[in-house]
Amino acid sequence: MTGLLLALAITAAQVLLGFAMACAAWRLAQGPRAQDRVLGLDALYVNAMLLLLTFGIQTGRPLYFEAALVIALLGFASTVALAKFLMRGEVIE
Amino acid sequence: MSRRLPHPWLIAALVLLWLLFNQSLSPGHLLIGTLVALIAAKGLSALRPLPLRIRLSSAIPRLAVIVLVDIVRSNLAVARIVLFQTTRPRASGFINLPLDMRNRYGLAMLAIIITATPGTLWMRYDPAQRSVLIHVLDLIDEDALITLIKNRYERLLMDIFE
Amino acid sequence: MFEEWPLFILFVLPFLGSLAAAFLPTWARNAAAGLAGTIAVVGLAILIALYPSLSGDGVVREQIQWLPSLGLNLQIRLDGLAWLFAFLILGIGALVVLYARYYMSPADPVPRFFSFLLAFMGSMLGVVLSGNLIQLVFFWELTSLFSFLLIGYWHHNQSARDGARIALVVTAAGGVCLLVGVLLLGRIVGSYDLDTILASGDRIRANGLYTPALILILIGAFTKSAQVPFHFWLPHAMAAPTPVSSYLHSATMVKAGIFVLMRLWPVLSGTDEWYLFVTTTGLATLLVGAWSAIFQQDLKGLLAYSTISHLGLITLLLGLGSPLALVAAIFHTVNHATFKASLFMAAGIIDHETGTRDLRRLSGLYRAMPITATLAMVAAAAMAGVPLLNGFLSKEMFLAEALAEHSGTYIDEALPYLATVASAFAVLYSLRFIHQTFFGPPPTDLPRVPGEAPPWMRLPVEILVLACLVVGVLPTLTIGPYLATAVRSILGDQTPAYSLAIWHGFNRPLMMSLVALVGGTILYLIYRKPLNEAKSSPVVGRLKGRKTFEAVMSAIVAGARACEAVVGTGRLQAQLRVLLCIALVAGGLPFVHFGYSLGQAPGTLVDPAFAIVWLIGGACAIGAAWQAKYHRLAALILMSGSGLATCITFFWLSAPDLGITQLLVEIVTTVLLLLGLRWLPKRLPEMWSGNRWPPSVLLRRSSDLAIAIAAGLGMAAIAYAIMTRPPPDSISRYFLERSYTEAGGTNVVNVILVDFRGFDTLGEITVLCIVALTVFSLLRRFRPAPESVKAPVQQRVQNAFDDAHADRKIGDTVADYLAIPRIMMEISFPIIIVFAIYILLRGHDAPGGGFAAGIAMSIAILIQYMAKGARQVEAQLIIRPLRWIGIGLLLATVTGAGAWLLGYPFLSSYFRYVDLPLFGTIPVASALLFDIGVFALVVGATVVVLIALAHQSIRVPRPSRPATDKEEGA
Amino acid sequence: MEMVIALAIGILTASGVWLLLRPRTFQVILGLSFISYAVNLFILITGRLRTDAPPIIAKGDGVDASLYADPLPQALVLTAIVIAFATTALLLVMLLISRGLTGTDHVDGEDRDQ
Amino acid sequence: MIQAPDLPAWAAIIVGTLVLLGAAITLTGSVGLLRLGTFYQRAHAPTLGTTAGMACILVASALCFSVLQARPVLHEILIALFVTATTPVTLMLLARAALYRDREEQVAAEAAGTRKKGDTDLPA
Amino acid sequence: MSGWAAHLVIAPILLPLVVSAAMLLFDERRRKLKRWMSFATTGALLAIAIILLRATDPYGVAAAPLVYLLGDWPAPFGIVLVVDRLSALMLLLTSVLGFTSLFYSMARWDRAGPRFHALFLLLLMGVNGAFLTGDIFNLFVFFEVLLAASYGLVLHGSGTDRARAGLHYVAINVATSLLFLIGVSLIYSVTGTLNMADLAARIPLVPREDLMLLEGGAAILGIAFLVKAGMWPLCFWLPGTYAAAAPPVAAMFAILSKVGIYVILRLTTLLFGDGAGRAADFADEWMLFGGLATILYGTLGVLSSQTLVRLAGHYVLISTGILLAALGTGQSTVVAAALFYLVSSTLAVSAFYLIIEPIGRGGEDEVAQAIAEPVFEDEYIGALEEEEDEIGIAIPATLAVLGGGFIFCALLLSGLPPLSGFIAKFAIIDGLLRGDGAVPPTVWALITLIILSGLATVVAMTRAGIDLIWTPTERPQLQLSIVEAIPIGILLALCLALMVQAGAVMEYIERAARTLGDAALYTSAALDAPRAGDGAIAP
Repeated sequence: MTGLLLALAITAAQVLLGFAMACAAWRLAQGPRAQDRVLGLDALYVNAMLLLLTFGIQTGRPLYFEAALVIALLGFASTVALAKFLMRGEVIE
Repeated sequence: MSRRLPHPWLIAALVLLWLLFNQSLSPGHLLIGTLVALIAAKGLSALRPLPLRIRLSSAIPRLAVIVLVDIVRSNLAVARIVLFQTTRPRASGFINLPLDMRNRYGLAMLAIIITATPGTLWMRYDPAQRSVLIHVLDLIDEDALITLIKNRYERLLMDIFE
Repeated sequence: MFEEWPLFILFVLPFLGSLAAAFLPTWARNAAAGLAGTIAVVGLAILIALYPSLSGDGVVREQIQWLPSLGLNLQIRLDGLAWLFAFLILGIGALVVLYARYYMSPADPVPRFFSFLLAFMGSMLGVVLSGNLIQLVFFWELTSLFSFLLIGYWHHNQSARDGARIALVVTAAGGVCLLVGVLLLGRIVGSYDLDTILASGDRIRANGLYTPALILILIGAFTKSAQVPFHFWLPHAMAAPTPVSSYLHSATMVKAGIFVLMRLWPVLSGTDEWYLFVTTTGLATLLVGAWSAIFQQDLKGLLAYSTISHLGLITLLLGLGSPLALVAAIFHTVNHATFKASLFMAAGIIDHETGTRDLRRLSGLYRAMPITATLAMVAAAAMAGVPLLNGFLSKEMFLAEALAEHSGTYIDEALPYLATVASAFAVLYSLRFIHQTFFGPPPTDLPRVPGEAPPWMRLPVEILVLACLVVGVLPTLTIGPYLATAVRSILGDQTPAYSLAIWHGFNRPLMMSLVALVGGTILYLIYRKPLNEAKSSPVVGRLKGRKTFEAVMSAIVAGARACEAVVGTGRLQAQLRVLLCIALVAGGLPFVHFGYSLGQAPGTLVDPAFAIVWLIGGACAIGAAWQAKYHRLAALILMSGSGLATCITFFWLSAPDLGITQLLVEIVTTVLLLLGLRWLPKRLPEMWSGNRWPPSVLLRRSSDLAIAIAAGLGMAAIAYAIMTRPPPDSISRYFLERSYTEAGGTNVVNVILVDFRGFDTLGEITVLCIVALTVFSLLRRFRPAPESVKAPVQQRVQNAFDDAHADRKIGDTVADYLAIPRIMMEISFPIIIVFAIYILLRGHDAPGGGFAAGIAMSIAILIQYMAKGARQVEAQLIIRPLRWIGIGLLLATVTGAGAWLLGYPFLSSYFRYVDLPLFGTIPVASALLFDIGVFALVVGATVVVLIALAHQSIRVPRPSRPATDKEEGA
Repeated sequence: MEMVIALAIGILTASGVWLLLRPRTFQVILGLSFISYAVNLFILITGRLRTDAPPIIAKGDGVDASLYADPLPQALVLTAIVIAFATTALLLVMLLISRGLTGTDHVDGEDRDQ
Repeated sequence: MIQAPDLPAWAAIIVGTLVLLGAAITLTGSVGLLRLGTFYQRAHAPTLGTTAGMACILVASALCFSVLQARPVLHEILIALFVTATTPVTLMLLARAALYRDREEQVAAEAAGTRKKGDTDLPA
Repeated sequence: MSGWAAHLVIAPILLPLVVSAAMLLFDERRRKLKRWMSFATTGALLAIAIILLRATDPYGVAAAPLVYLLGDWPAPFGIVLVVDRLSALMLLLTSVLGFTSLFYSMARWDRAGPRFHALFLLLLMGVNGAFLTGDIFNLFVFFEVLLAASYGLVLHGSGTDRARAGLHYVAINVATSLLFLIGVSLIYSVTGTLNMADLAARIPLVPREDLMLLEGGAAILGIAFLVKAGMWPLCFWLPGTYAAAAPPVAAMFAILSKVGIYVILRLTTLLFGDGAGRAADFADEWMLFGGLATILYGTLGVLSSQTLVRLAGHYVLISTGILLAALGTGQSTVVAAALFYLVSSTLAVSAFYLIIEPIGRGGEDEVAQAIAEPVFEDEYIGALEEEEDEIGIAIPATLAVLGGGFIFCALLLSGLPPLSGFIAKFAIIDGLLRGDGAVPPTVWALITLIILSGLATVVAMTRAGIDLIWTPTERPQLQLSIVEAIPIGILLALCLALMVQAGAVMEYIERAARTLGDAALYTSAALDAPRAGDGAIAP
């Protein structure tokens, strides 16, 4: 019984995170300025990371943790590059 | 910071990192972890980072608790703003925060704290004027906020890093 | 055996001589001429020595194995006809060599001339001595080639170049037709062997392919022997040095066509088609050539057209199809060769001595060069058909044949009259040639003062003219037996009775000859003056072969260009459109044919979160497609959105390795594209506002949209069809079952990558290595567009801001900007290194591996570059990425090759469980070393690519030179 | 679920193809990236849909292959990802060079049409 | 894909609650991304996800795996550390860039005389 | 073949790989060393190819292909390399072109940009791999290797034309590679295997309802190969790209389109050989009509080409068209002839690309400028100057040599006697006409087109040759160095040798065609190859 409840809760959480991603994606697609899009992308990455964590809980496999770790540790690189591009016109000076 | 063992703190942290990655405390991993940490530390020292001194004091746990509490509080505050304040334009705005702290690591820590706390956003640090520009989502009392940050965070951070 | 070796020597000697002459120094003209002459004389001697074995129906053969599987061997076959032609080729060749020795200027590179001449001689011999039709065509084309080189020998003259080109194109085209014709004969008979083909005449004539084969062979023969309407190349070939003309256009090149007609006469003749095509062509050529010759002002031009006319005569005779006509044709071929060769040589002497060949300027040369004049007159008389000369004899035979009944068509009716008219023309132009040149008032205003030619130069003419006389007077004693052998070799038992006597009585042919002689003389007397004014021959002159040829050629080229523009494109978009359409059609047809069907595999339930993820991914994809033109950055960010959705799918579909790798690649790709974005131009505002696109644009876009949708639907449909089917029995079962037991890894994907299919990985990292090298070397010479050379506008604004404030230095803004983030980015460096090593080492057992680790490592470096700028990082970190690449590649390869030492194939992994004191039992696999190689290479390659790009902004471009400006302006 | 993935592949392909046919080099490069996403997914699903069955086996003998997702397509995709990354980098540099030398970012190196 | 790990009831309830809570907080933050008016306001929103939202889910995950593997699984703390350390970097850089871009736009608008009265002044 | 010799099969791939990897460890200054390294490598490759050729063709024995199990995993699970007579022949051809092109490049082209030798060797590696591999996905990988190297080499020497053409080349080939992947994965989705021999065994067992996927995959795969081979209308990139490439590179590229042909030949005979029914006929029809269209297009292109390099590119199309159409007629009598033509035309085109450059050279020299004129200040140019004129003695009678070479090429390309081009075309037409039944109209069309294309080549080559060589101009004296002359001479001499030794060569090629036609031989050799050990070394 609790197993089913847990399953439902996780699924519901995934749906919520999915909506969160959708919000971020909306910002990403809509703009209006480039910085909004970058912000959207950053949020999208974070939400995706959380989604992957819930996958991990759901399956009981630690594999998804690695994926989340990658996003957490390295995901900021692309956002940094984008921000720097906006500020300086190029990524590496 | 001897030549033989640069950044002992760092190496210890990296070994810990390795062990956490591998979720193991086996002596083998300890060995490999040390090796890896040495390599990584060598990489860092090639970048010639600023020297880091951390004063171990009670400031660290205090700061941690304060920050945690503040984060939870401001989470709630921001959630409320997002969910319930629909139409009224919020009184958000910029404040200029003069700082006494000069240590870069301290500043970085402060930046993390301020940014990680929902509702405040670290925007620009001006070393010449020694001030930082902060955007605040729900700006009610500018001076109160400045004193709050200076008292609650900056002082503790200065304890730790300077 | 005795008879065969000489034949082979005869066959190869000219080619060897040609090769030898080609290597003689330019000044060695005596040596070259001597060599050529010796070869011709030796060949002649061999030929004469072989003659006895031809008596009766004798044929000498020699065969050398060459390409037996295709029925092609080097078959040398000497029979009477071949002997006669070979005699002409070698005999006149020897004389031409002698003549050329004195004719050619010492300033010319004469050895080359003789080299070509010898090669040509060899090719001609090859044609006549071929015992195999393909071989015949082979040498036939060689004659075209060498005649091209000979005609174009003075290639500094425009006319020589044009003449050579026309001759080559026409004769080579004809040769190709001949080849196809011969191939058809080969298909009918089943062999290309001449004897076999000659024996299957009836079979060939009865076959449905006979007519096409006949037409093709005739085209070949006619182009070579300058028959109407292909005759125009011959006059233009007169730009060649005169020895060439006298050789090629009297005895050899043009006679090759005649030779083929004679050779295949037993097989092809005797049908209505043969009669119709050959007779008509011959007749037309006879008349057109004679008529045109009358109006020529150039000595060699006159001779050229007369040659055409005589070739027409021979063709006509061959076309009549009767054995007697064949005899006449062979006889006339020999006669024509002798008198025409001598006439060309005489014309050459005149040209040589006076400096001009213009009939209008020449006059009264008899006084200056009496011997030459006499010789020329005798030869011209032979050409005109004056009795007691060889030309008369064969012409009488021709006239007799013209009178005989052949087919009962109108051609038969008209032939006697037309033959007489043509003969009269021949008299007319011969007379004009002689009279204008040698008689009349002394010449004035010639480029040179004329005198008698050196005796050695005259000698060949003398010999030939003597031959004309002797044959003319004593035909049966001289040419008779040889002619008989030649005729017998073609006709065999059907050889008719004929007589070579000078006097056959006062019969109709003689009457016709007399009419022609008298008529021609009278005509000359009447029209002497107006002929000198003629610019071109009336009526026929309108048919300007050369102009038509050039027009046809340029029409072909223009047509080709136009067609190419229609069926081809140089534009990338069009090419991609075509590619996609074809792929769609090709991929779609099987579905149309077999019907689209779904499988019965049970489906999986829709996961709502996953559906939302793809809602986002799809929206991002469409958004990116929409935005990419004007909002590149937006499109790039949107692409990352889709990429993220793809990564999540990988995780969700049980492919964690892929997910991690794709995530990392995603990050690097984004940075990479951003690095490139800096060098792209600012987007211009949209040209067509709103929805009012021009129709062409609308059409293009809607067709692109249709292709895109079709491709999308197609892929979706195929993917769906696959997913609904149960999986086949795949080889991957093996991998799963052996992965741990035989390769020591639990992450099967990684084991496949580094062990089962490690070779793929080796190739893949090689690709990465190549790309890195390419990028590195390309960017070494990167020349940015002028407007991108300056720093980006942001930097200029910010630097200006710093400059404007007294308390700031330039660069302070960026320093402040990065001051705090830099701390965190620096700290991340060792952490990411640890992480990279972690995923490298555990790759064999869990998701990760060399590639992912390498990318992670390069991201660590990349972050430092972003935090500090290239200069500062490179002052601190010494990264030699190319060396990393090399070491990585070597490590991977050497690990693979290590298996050789144990006698195993490349990449066999060494793997063992080892007990180590601190670690317990762990698997030690050589695959790990391989993976480390991959890691090193990936780090190196990624860093090279990123850093090479990043370096572009810190390089200082040179001021561009004026030349480059021009280049860019164009 | 199959339908979702099929549609995802379809949309990625369609967007990619549309971009591939555009006249600007940057669009082409994005288009190729999109198509390679689609192709990577496509290769993956040739091993059929398997959720929660990553091909990471337990140590020891007696592996039941039916419990795991097909590892081979995954390995192929990994190779394909690497190669796609490499070619993207190369194409990018190529387009920069072309842009620098011809002065335009049109795929044909000259602005024939807008 | 309805499935769940086999957890004891107490753990299941805690994990389920935490996961739901975390997801809800994250969603709230992302909704903020949609609803807030200016870029600077929106920049605050995702921090909900990177702090409380993430924390809840990480705790849930740690608990879940600790129970499953019957030993303390702590490596989730790494994610928390990394995210906390890297999010400020991106936000700082991005916010500063936005500030610059907005300033430039404002300058341009002032030059063109199209600047509206209501716009707030940005710090120099 | 046993012991160490057994590993020779993989040497054509590994040797260039290792040498080029080693070259990366030296920097640009060690140019002379790199030169010798790559020269020795190409020489060694030539020797290996000859040994392999002999090994696959023992006297009087119906030789099974040599099989090399990579990683000692049995087929169809691991990757196998398979050398039969055809692949050995292609290897030899590649090595010859590699040797001569590299030789030629040492005149000066290897200095026109950095890292030439490494890229060149890696190109050889890719081509050799494509000829050797017996695994369809591994084939993809080697295609990528050779393509990646060719991308770099196309732009070697830089310049606007190269950039423009290179961009098209890359874009189209990247798109094609994606098609390749789709095709491979479709085939895998139905058969569950990637090994070519295993595919041949499994394809007859594919249920009818899956045939749409299989054939769709095969068709898409075919398109990918046809793009590489250059079939109309997928070929528009080819002339421009080859024209833009530096001469030694273009000369090496002559083999690239033949890789496409080779793969098509290999896969159609293996997978869709006898008994495959509809699919085979279907493929044949596409190839036949596509080939005819390609010949036609190439002919138009040859006629309308303004420059010799473009002419050569269009000639490549003609040769592709002839090969495709000849193979597409499905007549077994023509396969050997087509292979002979493949060899001859490849050598000829390669020689032609090499000779075009010295003929057209003169006046403004873009490359020389590129060498002398670095774009950026920070470029290192020292190495380029130190050994100027080290090799490259001009040879006398340049005009005669060039003219002679040009004529040789013209004869080869147009298929006129006395060189191998004639034999090749004759053999094809003869093979086409050899059948017993009535000759179908398509075959007549093919014969006509072969003839017409030859004529068009004559016309165009005559025009161009006369203009370039015979017409006096103001430009400086033509120059040709020994280093340039020798490779051209080697290639032309080989064509001459092909003619003189046509019998022996043809016999070999016929044996190669027979082994090619015997799919069962290939399949059993590949699938039953013994492993070196009983599994990996046991623990």
